[in-house]
Amino acid sequence: MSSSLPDPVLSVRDLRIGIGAGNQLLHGVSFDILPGETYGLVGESGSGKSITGLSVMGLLKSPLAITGGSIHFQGQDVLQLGKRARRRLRGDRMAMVFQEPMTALNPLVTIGRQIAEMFVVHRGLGWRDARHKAVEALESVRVPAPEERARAYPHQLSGGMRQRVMIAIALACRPDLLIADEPTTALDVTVQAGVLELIAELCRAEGTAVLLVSHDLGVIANMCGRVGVMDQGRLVEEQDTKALFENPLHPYTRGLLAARPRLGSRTVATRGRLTELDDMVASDERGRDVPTLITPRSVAAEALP
Amino acid sequence: MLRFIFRRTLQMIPTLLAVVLIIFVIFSVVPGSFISSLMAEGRNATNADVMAHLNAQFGLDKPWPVRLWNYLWGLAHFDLGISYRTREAVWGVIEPRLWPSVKLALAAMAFAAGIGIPLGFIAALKPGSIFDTGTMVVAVSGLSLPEFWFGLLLMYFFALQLGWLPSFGYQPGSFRHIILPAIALGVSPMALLARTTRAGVLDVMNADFVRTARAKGLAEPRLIGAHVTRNVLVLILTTLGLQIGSLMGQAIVIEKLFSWPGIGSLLVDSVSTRDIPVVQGTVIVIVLWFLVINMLVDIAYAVIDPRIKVD
Amino acid sequence: MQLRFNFVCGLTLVVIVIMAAVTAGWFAPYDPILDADLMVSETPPGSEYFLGTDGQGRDVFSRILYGARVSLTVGLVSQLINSCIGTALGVSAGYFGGRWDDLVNGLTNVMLAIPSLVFALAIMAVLGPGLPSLLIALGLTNWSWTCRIARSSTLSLKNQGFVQAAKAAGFGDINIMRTQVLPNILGPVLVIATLGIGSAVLAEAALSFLGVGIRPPQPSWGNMLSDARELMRAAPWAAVFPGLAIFMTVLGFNLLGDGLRDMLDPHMRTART
Amino acid sequence: MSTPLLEIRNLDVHFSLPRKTIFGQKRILRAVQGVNLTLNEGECLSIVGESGCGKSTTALTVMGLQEPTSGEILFEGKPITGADAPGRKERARIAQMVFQDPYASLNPRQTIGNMLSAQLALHEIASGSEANERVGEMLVRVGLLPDHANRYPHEFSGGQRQRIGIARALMLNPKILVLDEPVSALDVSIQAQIINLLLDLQETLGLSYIMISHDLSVVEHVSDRVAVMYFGRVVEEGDWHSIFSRPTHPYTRRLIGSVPDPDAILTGARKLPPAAPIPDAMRFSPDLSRQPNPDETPEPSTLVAIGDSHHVRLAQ
Amino acid sequence: QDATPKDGGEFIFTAPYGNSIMSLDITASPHTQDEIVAKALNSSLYKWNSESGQPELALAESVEKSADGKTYTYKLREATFHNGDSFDADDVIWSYNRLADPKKALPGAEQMLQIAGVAEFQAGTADHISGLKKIDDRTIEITFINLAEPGWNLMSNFAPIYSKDYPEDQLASKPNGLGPFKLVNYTPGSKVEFEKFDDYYEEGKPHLDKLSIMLMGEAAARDVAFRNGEIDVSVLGPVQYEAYGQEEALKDHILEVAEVYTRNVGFNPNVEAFKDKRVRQAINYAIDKNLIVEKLLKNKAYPAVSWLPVSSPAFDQDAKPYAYDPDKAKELLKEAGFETGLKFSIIGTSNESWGVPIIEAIIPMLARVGVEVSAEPVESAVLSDKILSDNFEAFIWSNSSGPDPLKFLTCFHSATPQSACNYVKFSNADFDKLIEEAGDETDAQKQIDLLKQANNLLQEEAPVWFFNYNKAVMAYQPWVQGLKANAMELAIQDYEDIWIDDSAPASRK
Ligand SMILES: Nc1ncnc2c1ncn2[C@@H]1O[C@H](COP(=O)(O)OP(=O)(O)OP(=O)(O)O)[C@@H](O)[C@H]1O
Ligand SMILES: Nc1ncnc2c1ncn2[C@@H]1O[C@H](COP(=O)(O)OP(=O)(O)OP(=O)(O)O)[C@@H](O)[C@H]1O
Ligand SMILES: [Mg+2]
Ligand SMILES: [Mg+2]
Repeated sequence: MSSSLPDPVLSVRDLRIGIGAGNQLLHGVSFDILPGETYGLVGESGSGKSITGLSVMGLLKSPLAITGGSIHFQGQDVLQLGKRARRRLRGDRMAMVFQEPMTALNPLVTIGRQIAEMFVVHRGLGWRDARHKAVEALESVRVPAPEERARAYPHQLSGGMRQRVMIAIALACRPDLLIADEPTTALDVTVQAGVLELIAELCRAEGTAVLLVSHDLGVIANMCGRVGVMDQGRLVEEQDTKALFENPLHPYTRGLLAARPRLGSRTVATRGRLTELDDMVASDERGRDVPTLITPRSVAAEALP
Repeated sequence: MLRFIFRRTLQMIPTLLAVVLIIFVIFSVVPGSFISSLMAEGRNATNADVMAHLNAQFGLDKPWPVRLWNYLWGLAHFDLGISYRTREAVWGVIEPRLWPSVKLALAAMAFAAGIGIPLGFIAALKPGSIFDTGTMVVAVSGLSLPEFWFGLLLMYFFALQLGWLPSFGYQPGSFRHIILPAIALGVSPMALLARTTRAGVLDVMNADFVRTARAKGLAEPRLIGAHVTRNVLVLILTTLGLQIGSLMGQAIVIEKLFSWPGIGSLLVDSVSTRDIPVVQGTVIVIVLWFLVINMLVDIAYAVIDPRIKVD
Repeated sequence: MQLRFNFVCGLTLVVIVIMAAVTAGWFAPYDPILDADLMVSETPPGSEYFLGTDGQGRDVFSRILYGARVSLTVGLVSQLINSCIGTALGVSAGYFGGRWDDLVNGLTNVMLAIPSLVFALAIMAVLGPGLPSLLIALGLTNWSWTCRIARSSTLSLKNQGFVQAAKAAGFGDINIMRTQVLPNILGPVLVIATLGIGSAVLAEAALSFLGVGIRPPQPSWGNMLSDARELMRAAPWAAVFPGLAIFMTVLGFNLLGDGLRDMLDPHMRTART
Repeated sequence: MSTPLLEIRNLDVHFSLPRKTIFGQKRILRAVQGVNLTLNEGECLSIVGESGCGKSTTALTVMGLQEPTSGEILFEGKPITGADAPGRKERARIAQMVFQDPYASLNPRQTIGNMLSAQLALHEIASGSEANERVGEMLVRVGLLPDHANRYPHEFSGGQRQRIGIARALMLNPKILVLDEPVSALDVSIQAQIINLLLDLQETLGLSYIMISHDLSVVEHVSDRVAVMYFGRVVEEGDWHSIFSRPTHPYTRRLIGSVPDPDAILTGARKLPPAAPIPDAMRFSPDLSRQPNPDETPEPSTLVAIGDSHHVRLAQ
Repeated sequence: QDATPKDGGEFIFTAPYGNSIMSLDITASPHTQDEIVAKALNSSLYKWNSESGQPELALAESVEKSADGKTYTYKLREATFHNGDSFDADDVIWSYNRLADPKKALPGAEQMLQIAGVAEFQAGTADHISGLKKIDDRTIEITFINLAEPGWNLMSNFAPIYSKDYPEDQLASKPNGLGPFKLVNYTPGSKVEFEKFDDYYEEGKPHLDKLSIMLMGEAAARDVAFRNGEIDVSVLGPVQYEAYGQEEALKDHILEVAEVYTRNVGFNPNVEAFKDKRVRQAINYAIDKNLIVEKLLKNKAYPAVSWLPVSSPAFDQDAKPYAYDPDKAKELLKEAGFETGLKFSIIGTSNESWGVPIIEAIIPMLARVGVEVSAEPVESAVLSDKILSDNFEAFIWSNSSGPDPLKFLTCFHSATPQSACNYVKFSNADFDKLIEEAGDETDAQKQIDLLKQANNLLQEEAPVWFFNYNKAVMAYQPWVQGLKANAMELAIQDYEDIWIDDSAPASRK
């Protein structure tokens, strides 16, 4: 490992989210994302993945509120920023793609305009120029016939296409951080593969860091260098992807890996039971941190002589 | 487009037929007749023999199936019949009232939309707050004041106390004359619109694409202007259409109060004098207006909402 | 579920009005009909007559209390009839679709298009004046909104798994409508009903204005208002107080409706702690 | 060969689409076109395919919840569609369905117990305390507690709801269980529970399943036979092993190839098994690279056997 | 004030009754609202002189009566119709033939019945009215069937003279008459605008350049408009009557007149109790009508003594009304056997002066003598329908009762059918005899005496509760001159005599 480990794009420390004081949903989550890195966040439904992503963007809706911790984006404590400054970051420096491509786009506005809006708002372009840029953006997410498509309304596109449009919007201003919250869960497997590939490719090209939220271990394995596993509001484990799959440390992670039927694992002779999570993880173990949390910093520190 | 209008126009026929039938049935059991209404003033100016002749002249001595058939037959030839009261063609009685009525309905709606929609927006942006409730109280007070009283209060205040506006009357080109009746007529749709808008905005603000717009870094005014408003409009449009559509027939009390030459007052007058052909004709006109407005609303949907699906 | 401010306000107002109606007999200092003394007509509010007297020399306060009975009965019962008709037609139309749906839809359009006041007027003329006719007249003419809502809710419900499952389990259509669809559209229907109560109270006033409402001298807020319309200057209290009563009631039911809407709105419901 | 439990013959289901614009022409969507499928006793038949290819429509037609446009469905050799179809009640004993979305498939205003015992009462199987007893048994069978009968749906988690859905489907002892994406809305951890439950039930009750899914790893795990649907038609069909070991139709291959499988990714490149050879002078159809168009009639093609109980759709 | 009329200016009048105008062709409609308009457009052979209380010649310069008193020879005036046609004897004949034509069924037909030959014409046995004879263009001879003064009928606004050459189907939309004003614009339901007709037959009239009639049925709206100076005349309701009378600025410009309407509650003798005169009298005693008139009508009415109104020539100044005497009422009821248990309902419209509010006021009064009354509000069309079809227990109504006393007392003759005007089916031999004698009496004073007796007998018999005679009240702007206290109907004014003086605001000059 190199000693000149770059400064993280995003550094979340001890993030706590709750409804009021009494009801904590996130109990101190910490992680870093390095420039150009794709960081995965997996976990069961309701474990707090989405609200983590939303809080980075500053899109938490009342009654949810950040109750503690800090979020540093490119060294800047975004929680201390004013509303306006925060808004300027959004869409420009950090962007987000949501799960549901069906409803995430305004049904009454052409997609061209929805993309162009990014350039108008963040780059101060006129609508005309912005439109040209929007067509380029569409082209870059491999939408065929972008000129024509720009005039289409969301309902005229398939789910995969719409998700591409979402990605075009998110990446329009070449952000430094892309938060993708289950970007492909609503899509077909065949379509999903294409979309994921696209995200990976574009971000690699621009050096964009990605926070990929998913509960699909396959997707995570496909995309990410490092993975954090969330369970019941805590980050219970963090490892390099490969290491995680080979040597899951936390019982919950182990359970998760075991519960999934794997393609090609069935033989003609056997059809065994799948491992259920409850068999693997005692309920009092759920949501607890493992004693040693492996972070890139500590990896870096270990690597030093 | 033309084909759509054609289809919708054809679809109006059964509705109109139902309306004619309903009115016919109701008024064949309603007590009191055109004849008795002529004698209602107690002036003894009418004579029973003459009235019997009248009955015959209007075919009222025939059995009801014949009358209904005659009416429908006339209707098929775009003939609304002869008014019992004026003995003119019904269309001639209705026609001069049409434009003032349309004007009043549109003006009332303009007022209702102009006040109600912003009010609804304001209330929805901070739902549940005292401010929201306050706005709704204002809106609802419009809804709970009998329009007669509201009209009178307006007259007293704006015409008599302030002397700003004429208190009554209709002048074809005059904007000033339409203001007070339009407000009086518009309060209740205004309240309704405020409420619909509030609900609509609340719905839209919860939509996923609004979150997307926020993630795009849009400032609140742009967010509302570019993304919320249009979508809310789709929701509001139905209410708006229904209101404009039914306003024409609802302006009864207001038209009377402000001496406005509209369809509504013609309708009650015809009901109270049992001038059935005019009642029929007026109701047909009102229903047609309603249907046409609804058709226009559907077209507007198609313009605003590219997803439009009818049927 | 968190109680909303408007819901609480609405509920309070409605409860006050209902209490007034129920306890009118105990609290009203005068008989609303027979304690009419023309000698004291148009007396301003004071110690003798708490809210003054009307043109006939009757105690406005007592009449408002008794009037609450009529106005509430009109509001509640006619709206109940409306809700029943509207729900029955709307649910069946949405559920069965096809011809029946077309028919109900057409009828709904007709009812929306024909001015309901004229309809009510005609029905009143047929049935003669009085409370029962009023209830029928208002009950038969305002169901179209309920019907529309019930229909569209049913349309969205009928393809949901649980309705399909009930069909698959062999349940009859009537049974499904009753046990699966109806309980799930009760919310919106209820909200419309609370709003409709307010408009029924007003419709009664409008009919009184046209002289075919409740049978006078029985007091209702509507006929109190229309009786007092010439007294706007001479005895404003005779109009202002019944007007205020209508306002409070309509406001109450509207706020209640709004509050119910908010509380039934799933997005708002996440606000619970 | 004995008569199969269920036979779908030449099933066509068409929908009339809303006009493209309000001024436009009426359009017809051929959701299901000429589907032939058989289900044998005790077997699990899976239907896979991309979203909108007609899987659910086929399932609903089997359930009698959707009228077929043409074609027929036979149960134990007797038609259950068309003119002399059995009544709703009778049909309920033949097949039951578990719906895709566990949240929408339970009436939020009815307790679980009421829902289940109403079915028993309707079919005059049991009533009163006997019914309650049976409901309790059924709940236990699907891994819940008898006490749960008094709860409303919102008091259950997604996995529990899906169990309730299964309990409801089993209540009337149907011969066939139609499972429309039974696990796709569920978490990985809960998926395992449900799949295990289904396998157990198949063993203990001898049920036959028609399962719809697009998750191929699940399909592989539970099915006996697999039918791949594409754009309203069956394009490949065969026993599970042939399909997964020799996926032949390009669409099937693409489907299997796109499943993100951690092991495959981590252990290196994915090896898609080779396709079976297809007869000369035949080719695949339709063109997979473009959006299917509901307005046009596809070119004629037939299912051709390419192995033991392995068919693939080919055109001349 | 200078009493010589000044020409020019605009006058804004109001038509104060609820309904819209029905038709600009007055012959098609029997409504007061339409007469208000017709009065500007049309002239009849006679017109009503409200000062003398008698009909006088209008379109005729002079008349000669034949020896038998049945044939009148009229010398017609020079006059021009609005469309420029000149007026001659043929127009009269054509107009009267048209009115009497049974196929047309015009309400004005009633005014023609007195002309000889109308009966045959209506029966279809004659193709024209034999009693109408043209002598020359300017002279016409009319024969009547009886001795009654023809002016009463021929002055009617419902019997105007139309031009024979004018297309009949245009009368409603483009009226053409001999009246002082020409139609400029008609906005149905809102207003009618006229301009001066320069060729009006009366020299130097009309004075006004423009006349507008606003249709304003709501008293409260008229009140605002009048105070705001938007209208020149407002017919007042009771409340405004009281208020205007107390306001310095308004009280000097109020015109009141005793109109010829009698408001009453009619008892249907089908109700057993009402067959007993004592019950009917008891009700008259039990109600304090003075109090009602004072409190509810704000004195905008004259408590009724009997049927004929105060302005009637046969009104008996010495007659006393029923006193308010509940004890007497109780006594009478007891005698009649209705000490308790008398119960009936009164149908009425929502009219404030003779409708449901009055019933509301008498309910507690009658309750005090043990009579239970309920109110049954109905629309006016239903009211007349129910009365004419004998479907009521009691009604409250306002009926014409003048100016011709004989005509209106004849209503109570037992031979008059209920559907004509004997609504309470009054039948009394003594009364019939008095009326018959009065009809045959040629001496005016003796006739009046007989009618007085009949009128007093009617009060004694009390077929109705005599409530009040209408007092019509009109407030006018100070610049309006020439309004007349028309007892027939205050809202029907001779527009040609009205003028605007110098104090008028600029907008009216
Ligand atoms: N608006 C809200 N009000 C109250 N609780 C909320 C709200 N939004 C989320 N939560 C709670 O916060 C927790 C974390 O939610 P989050 O959406 O982050 O889960 P997730 O890991 O993204 O799950 P999924 O995979 O289902 O998207 C959950 O327990 C959820 O119930
Ligand atoms: N009632 C209906 N009316 C019109 N079109 C319908 C109807 N039901 C289904 N469709 C259409 O028929 C086609 C097949 O639908 P179906 O639900 O069977 O697909 P599916 O394979 O189950 O898809 P998914 O995986 O998304 O559930 C789709 O294009 C769908 O839009
Ligand atoms: Mg999430
Ligand atoms: Mg499906």
